[in-house]
Amino acid sequence: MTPPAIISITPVLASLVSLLAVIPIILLGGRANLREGASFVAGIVKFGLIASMLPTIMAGSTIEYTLWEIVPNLAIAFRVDALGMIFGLVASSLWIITTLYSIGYMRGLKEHAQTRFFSYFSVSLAATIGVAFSANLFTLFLFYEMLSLATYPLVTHHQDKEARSGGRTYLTYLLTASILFVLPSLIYIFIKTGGGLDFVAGGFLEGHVGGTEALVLLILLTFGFAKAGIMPLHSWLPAAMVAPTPVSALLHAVAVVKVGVFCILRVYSGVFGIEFLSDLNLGTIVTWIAAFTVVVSSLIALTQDNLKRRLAFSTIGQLSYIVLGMALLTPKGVTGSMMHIAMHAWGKITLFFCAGAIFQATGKKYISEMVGIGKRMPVTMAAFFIGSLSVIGIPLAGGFWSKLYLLWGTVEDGRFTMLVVLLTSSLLNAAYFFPIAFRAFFCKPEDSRFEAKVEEAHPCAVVALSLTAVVTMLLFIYPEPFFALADTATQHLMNR
Amino acid sequence: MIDQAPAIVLLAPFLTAVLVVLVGMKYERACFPLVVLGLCCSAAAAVQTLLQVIEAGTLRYSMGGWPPPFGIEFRIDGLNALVALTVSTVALISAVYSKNRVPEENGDKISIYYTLLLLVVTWLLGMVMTGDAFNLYVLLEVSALTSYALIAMGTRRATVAAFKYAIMGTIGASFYLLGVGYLYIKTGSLNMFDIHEVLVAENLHQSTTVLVAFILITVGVWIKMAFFPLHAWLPNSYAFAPTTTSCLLGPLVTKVMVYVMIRMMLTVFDPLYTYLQLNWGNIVVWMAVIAILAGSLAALAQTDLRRMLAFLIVAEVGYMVGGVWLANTAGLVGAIYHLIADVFMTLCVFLFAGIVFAKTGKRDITATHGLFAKMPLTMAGLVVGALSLIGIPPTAGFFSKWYLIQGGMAAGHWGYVTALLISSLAMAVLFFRVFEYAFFGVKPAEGHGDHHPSGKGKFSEASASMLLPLLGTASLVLLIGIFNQSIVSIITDFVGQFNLTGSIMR
Amino acid sequence: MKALGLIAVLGTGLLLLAASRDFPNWGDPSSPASSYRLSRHFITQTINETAVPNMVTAVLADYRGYDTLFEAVVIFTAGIAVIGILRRYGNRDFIPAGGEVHLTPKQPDLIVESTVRLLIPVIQIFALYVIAHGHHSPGGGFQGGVIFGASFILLALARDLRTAQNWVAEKRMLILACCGILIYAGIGVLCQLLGENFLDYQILHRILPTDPVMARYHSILGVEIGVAFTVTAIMFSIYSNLSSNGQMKEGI
Amino acid sequence: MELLEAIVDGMNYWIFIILMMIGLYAMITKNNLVKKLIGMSIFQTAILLFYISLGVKEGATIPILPHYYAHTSQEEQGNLVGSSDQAHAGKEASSATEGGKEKPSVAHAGSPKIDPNRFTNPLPHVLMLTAIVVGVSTLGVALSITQKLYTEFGTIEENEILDQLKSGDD
Amino acid sequence: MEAQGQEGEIVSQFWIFDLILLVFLVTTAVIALRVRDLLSAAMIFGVYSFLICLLWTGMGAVDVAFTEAAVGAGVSAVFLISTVLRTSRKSSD
Repeated sequence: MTPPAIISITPVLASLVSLLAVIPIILLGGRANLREGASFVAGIVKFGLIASMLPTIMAGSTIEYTLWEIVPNLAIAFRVDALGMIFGLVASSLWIITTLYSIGYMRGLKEHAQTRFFSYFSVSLAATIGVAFSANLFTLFLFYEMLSLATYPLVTHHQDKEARSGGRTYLTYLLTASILFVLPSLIYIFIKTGGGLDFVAGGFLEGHVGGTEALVLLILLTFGFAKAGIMPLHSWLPAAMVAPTPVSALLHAVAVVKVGVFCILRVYSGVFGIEFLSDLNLGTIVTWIAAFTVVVSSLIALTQDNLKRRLAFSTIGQLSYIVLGMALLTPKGVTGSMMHIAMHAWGKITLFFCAGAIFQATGKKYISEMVGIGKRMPVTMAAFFIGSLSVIGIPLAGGFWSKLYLLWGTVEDGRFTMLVVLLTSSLLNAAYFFPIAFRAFFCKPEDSRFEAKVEEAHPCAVVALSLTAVVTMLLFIYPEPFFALADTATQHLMNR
Repeated sequence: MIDQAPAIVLLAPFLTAVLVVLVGMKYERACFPLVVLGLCCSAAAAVQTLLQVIEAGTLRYSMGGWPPPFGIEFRIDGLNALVALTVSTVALISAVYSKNRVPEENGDKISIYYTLLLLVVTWLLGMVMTGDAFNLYVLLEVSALTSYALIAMGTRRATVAAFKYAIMGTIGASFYLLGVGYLYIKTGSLNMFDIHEVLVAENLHQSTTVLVAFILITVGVWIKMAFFPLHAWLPNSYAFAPTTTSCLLGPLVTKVMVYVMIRMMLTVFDPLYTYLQLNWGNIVVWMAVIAILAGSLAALAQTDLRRMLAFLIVAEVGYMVGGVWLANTAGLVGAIYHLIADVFMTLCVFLFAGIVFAKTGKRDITATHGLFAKMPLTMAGLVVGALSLIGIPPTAGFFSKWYLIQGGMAAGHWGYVTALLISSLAMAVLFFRVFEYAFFGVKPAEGHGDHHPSGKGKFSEASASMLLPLLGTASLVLLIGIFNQSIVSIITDFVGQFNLTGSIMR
Repeated sequence: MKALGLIAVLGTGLLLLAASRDFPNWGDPSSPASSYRLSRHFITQTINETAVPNMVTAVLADYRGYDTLFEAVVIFTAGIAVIGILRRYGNRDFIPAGGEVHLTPKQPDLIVESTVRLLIPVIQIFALYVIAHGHHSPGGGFQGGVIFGASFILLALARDLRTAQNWVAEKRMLILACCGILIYAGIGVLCQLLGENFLDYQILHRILPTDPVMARYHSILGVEIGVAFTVTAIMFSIYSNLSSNGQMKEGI
Repeated sequence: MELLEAIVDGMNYWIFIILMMIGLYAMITKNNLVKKLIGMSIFQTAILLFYISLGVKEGATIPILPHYYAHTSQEEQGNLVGSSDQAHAGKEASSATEGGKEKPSVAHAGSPKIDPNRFTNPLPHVLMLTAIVVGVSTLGVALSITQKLYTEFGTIEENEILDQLKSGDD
Repeated sequence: MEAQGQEGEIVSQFWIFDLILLVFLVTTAVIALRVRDLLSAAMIFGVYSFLICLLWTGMGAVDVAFTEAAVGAGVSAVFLISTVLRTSRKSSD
C-alpha cells in the first residue's frame, strides 16, 4: 500500500514563512507592536499552511517537494506524512501561543534586545518545521544543525556569565554529538546504500548492513540526536534553563527536545524500519536505555528545588517515554509514542508558562518559596495543576491517552518490566508535581505578600497559559486529530 | 586566431605590476585602481579559460609557439582552470580589501607594495597554469621570494618570520629542483606530460632515481605547503605580516602547493606508481592525521587571532594531503574541492581578522569584544566563514568534509575520519570562543533592560572597501556550497581520467 | 637543533647517494639526458630554426623564452623586494636598535679614482659587447647586464654612493628596469597582437624586413637587450640599498 | 688506474652531495644569519653542479657552433626552412634527428648535419643560468631582511633575536 | 677533425684538474662556514664561487661559468660584504 504522493510546495513555504518573517521583524525593530504583529501574522500563516495539508495527510497520502539537489543523489527535499504532521501541527500552533506569551513575558520583564529575540525565535521555528517535513536524513541533519545554532543566541539571551556557561554546555553537547555521531553515520549509510538517504516507510537499511553495523549505527544515531536528552547526554537541558522562560517553554519543552525525539522516531521508522529492528531484536537495547533515563531522571527531578530545573528533568524523563514507546516496536507502543509528542507538548508548555509567569510576577524561582502562592495567582496555579495532570497521565488531561497507549504497548509485547517502569515513573511524576500544586493552594504562605489580593502576571501571559491549559483538557475529551494521525502513521509504518 | 585567454590570465597582473611601478612614482593614488583593473582582467580571462575548458576539454597554449617538449606549454584541464580562477578571484578580493590598509601600514611604499602583490599573484597563477617542471621551480622560488618581501614589510616579528621562511622556503624549492634534476637525468625531458610518457614508455618506475626524485619533490612541496612537521615557518609569517599580505598569502600559497602536489603525483608520476607501487598511502594519511590534530590543538592554544587562524591552515593542509593520499576518487575529489572551498573560507576569516585589527589595533582574540552589537555585518561574514570551517551545511566546508569523509570511509581509514571530526569540533570550540567574546562583550546593565531603540547610533562598521570583500567572500562560501555539484563535476571529470578505485556516490 | 639538523642532512645525503648508483656513467653520450630528442633537437636544429650558433642563447631566449622572461622578472622582483624591505624614505630620525653603524669616512685616493675612471668605460664597452655578441659567444643580456651594473657598483665603491647616484638616480634606475621588462614582454605581446602565441617571434617577420628565422634571430637580440636593461638597473639598485642600509645616503 | 677512473667517474656526484650536505647543515644549524645565507648559496651551487654534471658528454665541446657550421647551415636553411610553417619544420627536424640516432658520427666538418655527440647538452646550462639568477635574487632579498633585522634587533645572531622576542612585548 | 682530437685529449686528462678543483671547492666551502670573521667568510665565498666557475668552464658550460663569475664571485660577494659592513663582522660560530 503506497499512498500516492502529491507534489506541492506548501511544506517548503511552511518552513520558509517564519524564516522570511525575520526581515519584517528586523525592519520593524524599533516599533514593538508592529514587530510582534509580524511575528503573529507569520505564526498564523504558518499554522494555516500546515493545517491546509491536514486533510490530504488524513486521507493517507503524502506531500512531497524536492527543493534542490545539492550533491548527486542528495537533495534538500521535503515530505509531509502523518508523523511529520503531528509534530508540525504541535510546533506551529504552539508558536502562536508562545509568541503571545513572550510578548507578555518580555515586556513584563523589560528584557533587552527583543528584536534579536523574536528574529531567532522565527528562525528556530523554520528549522523545526524543516525537521518535521524533511524527506531524507540529510535534510533532517541540515535543519537539525540549523536549529542548534539558531537557538544559541536565545539560550544565552541574558549575555551574562551564567548564560555564557549554559550556552557553552548547550552547544558543546549538541554539536559534539551531532558531528561525532550523526555525521559519520550519515555518510556511512550513504556509502553503504549507494546513495540513498530518503526515508522509506519500512526502512531502507535492511540488506545493506549487517547486524553489528546496524547496532553500532543505531546507538550512534540514538545518542547523536542529543536533543532527545537520553542519558548520559542530557546535561545540556538543565544548563539551557538559563534562557528566558518563553524560550525554555517553546524550545526546551517543545521544539528542540521534540526535534530530538522526532529525529529518533524518524530514523527508527524511516531508516532502519520497524521490522528490521525487531528482526534483529535491537529494540530491547533501546528500551533499556530509555527506561534507565526515565527512572533516573524522575528521581533527580524529585530532588530539584528550582522549578525550571525540575521541569527540565521531568522533560528528560518524558522524552524517554517517547523513545521507549517507539522502541517497543508494537503498533500500540508506536501510536502511543507519537501521541505523546503532542500530549506532552501541550502539558509541558503549560507548566513552563506557569513557571515563567510566577517568576515574572513575583521573581520566585524556587519551589520552596512558592508555598501558598495559589492565593495570589489562582489562574496560573490552576493551569499548573492541569498541566501536571497531563504529564503524569491522569484523566481529565490529554496525557492520559498517550500514556494509556504506551502501557498498552508494553502489555501487547509482554514486556512487563517496562510496564512496571512506566508505572513507577508515573508515580514519581505525581510525587514531584502534586506537592507543588497542593502546597500552593492549601498551605499557609510564608511570604506575606501572597496574602494580598489576586495579582496575576502580564495579561498576555495569563491568556496564553490559560489557553494551553484549556487545550490540554480538550485533548482529553477530543484527542481525535492526533489519534487519527498517529494511527495513520503507525499503519503506514507497520504495513510497509 | 589562437585563443589568448590563458596567457592573459597571467599577463594582465604581470604587466600591471610593471605599470604600477612606473605610474606609482608620480601618481601614487592611481595605483589602487590600476591594480583592481589588472586583476579584474585576469579574473575575466580565467573565467573565459574555465568556460572553454568545460566546453572543449583540455586547452593547450605553447609559449613561443614551440611544440612541447621543446617549448614551454600551458596544458589547462579542469583542475588548472578551477584553481586559476580561484587564485585570481582571491587576488581581486584582497586587492579591493587593501585600499585603506596599505596606505595605513606601508604608507611610504604603496606602489612597491602593490607591485609585489601583483607579482606574487602572477607567480601563483603561473604555477597553476604551467606544464613545465622547471618553470614551476622558477615560479616556486620567486613566489616565495615575493612573499618574503610582503611579509617582511610587517612588524619586526614578521621580519624574523620572513627570514625563517626564506631559509625553509629555499630548502623546499631546492629539494624540488633536485627532484626535477633526478627526473631529468632519467628521462631527459622537462615537460610534465612528456616526463610521464617517458616514465611509462621506458618503464622507469622501478628505478631508484625516480623513487628518490619522488621523495625529493614530495618533501620539497610539503615544506612549501607547511605540512605538519615542516610547518614551522608558517604561523608567525601569516600572523604578523601586513593585513593584506596575510589575506592574500594565507589562503593561497598553501593551497597552490597542494595543487602542485596533486599535479606531480598524478600527472608527472603515475597514480599507479604513487598509489599502488609505492603504497605509502597509509603512512602519509596517518601523518596527515597527526597534522590535522596538531594544527587544531595548536590553534586552540593561541590567544592571537591571526596566529590561531594560521594554525588552522596547518590543519587544513592535513585535510588535503590526507584526502589526496587516500587513493580513491572520493578522497581526491574531496581534497580538490576542499582546496577551492578552503581558499575562500580561510580568506573569509583572515579578512575578518584584518578588520578587527584595523578597527581595534589589537591582535588578541579578546579584541572581538562586543562586536555583534557594533559590527553585525562583519560578524555575519565571520559566522559564515566559521561555520564553513566547522563544516555546517549548507556552507562549502560541509561538502568538502562530506567528500573527504566518504573517501576516508571508502578507504577504510577510520583514523582519518575521526581526525576530521575531532578537528571540526576543535574549530567549533575555537570559533564559538570568538563568538562568545563578540556576543557577551557588552555587559548589559545587570542582564536586563531594553536598550535597543537607541542601538542604531553605535554601529561602527568597517569601511566599505573592507566590508564588501568580506561579505562577498562569505556569499561565495555559501554559493560554492550550494552549487557544489557543478564544481564537483569538473573535478570528477579531471579525476575520472585516472581510473581510481571507489567512485563517489552518484 | 644540531642533532636534528645532522640527522636531516645525513638522511638527505644518503638518499641522494642511494640514487647516484643508478645514474648513467659520467659523461656518457647515450645517457637519457643527452640522447633524448629534446637535447638532440636543441643541438642539431637551433641553427636551422633560429640561426643562432650559441645554442644556450637560443634555447634561453627562444625555446624557453617564457622561462627567461620570468628570469628577468625574478631580478626585477628582487629589486622591488629589497626596496620594499629595506628602503627608508626621508630624513626621519631613525635610530636602529643596534645603533648607527659608523664606517670610517672614505679618503679620496688618487690612484684608485684614476684607475676606476679609466676602467669604467672599458668595462661598459665590454658589457655592451657581451650583450650584443651573445649570439655567437658566451654571454648575453644577463651577463652583460651584470657587468654593466658592476661598473656602477665599482664607481660607488671607489668614489661614493652619492657620486654614483648622481649618474644614475634611484628613480631612473627603476624606470630603466621597467623598460627592460616592457621591452621583453612587449615583444611577446606584439607577437600576440599579430595573431600568434605569446613570444612566438617568427611572426614578427611581418613587420621586420626579414624571413621568419631571422625574425627569431633579431628578436632574441631585442629580448637580450631588455634583460640587460633590467639586470643593470636592479643590480645597482640592490647594491645601493644594501650598502646604505636603505638610506641611500652613504655607501660603504 | 681503473679504480681511479671509477672514483673519478662518480666524483662530481660525490662532491655535489658533500657540498649540498655542507650547505644544508649550515642552513639548519648555524646561528649567524649571514652564515646561514652563505650556506644557502653553497647549497644552491651544489645543485647547479649536479645539473651541469649531468649535461657533460665525453668528447664533446661547448655548445656553441663553430663558424663553419653556422655559415653552411645558414645557406642551407634558406631552402630547408624558408617560408614553411615553423611548427611543421620543428617536427620534420625532430624526426630527422630520430633517424640520425641509429647511425651516429655521420657528421664531418662542413656538413650542415650536426652530430649531437659533438656538443654538450645545452639544456642544463640554460636551466642553471636561470637558477643562478634566482639564487642571487634570493640572496639579495635575504640579505636585506638580515639588515632589517639588524636595525630592529641590533644583532644578527638568531638566538639573541629569539631571546629578545621572548622577553620583549611585541 | 684535428680540433676534435685535441679536445679529446684535453678531456681525458681533465680529471686531475677536476680533482684538484673539487678538493679546493670543498675546502673553501668549509672554511667560509668555519671562519668567525664574516668579512673573511664573504671573501672566501667569493673564492669558492670563482673555483666553481673554473670547474664549469672545464665541463664545457661556458655560459654558466661566465654568469657565475659575474654573479657569484662578483655581485653576490659584494652584496655579502656590504651587508657585513652594515651589520656586524663578528659571528658566534
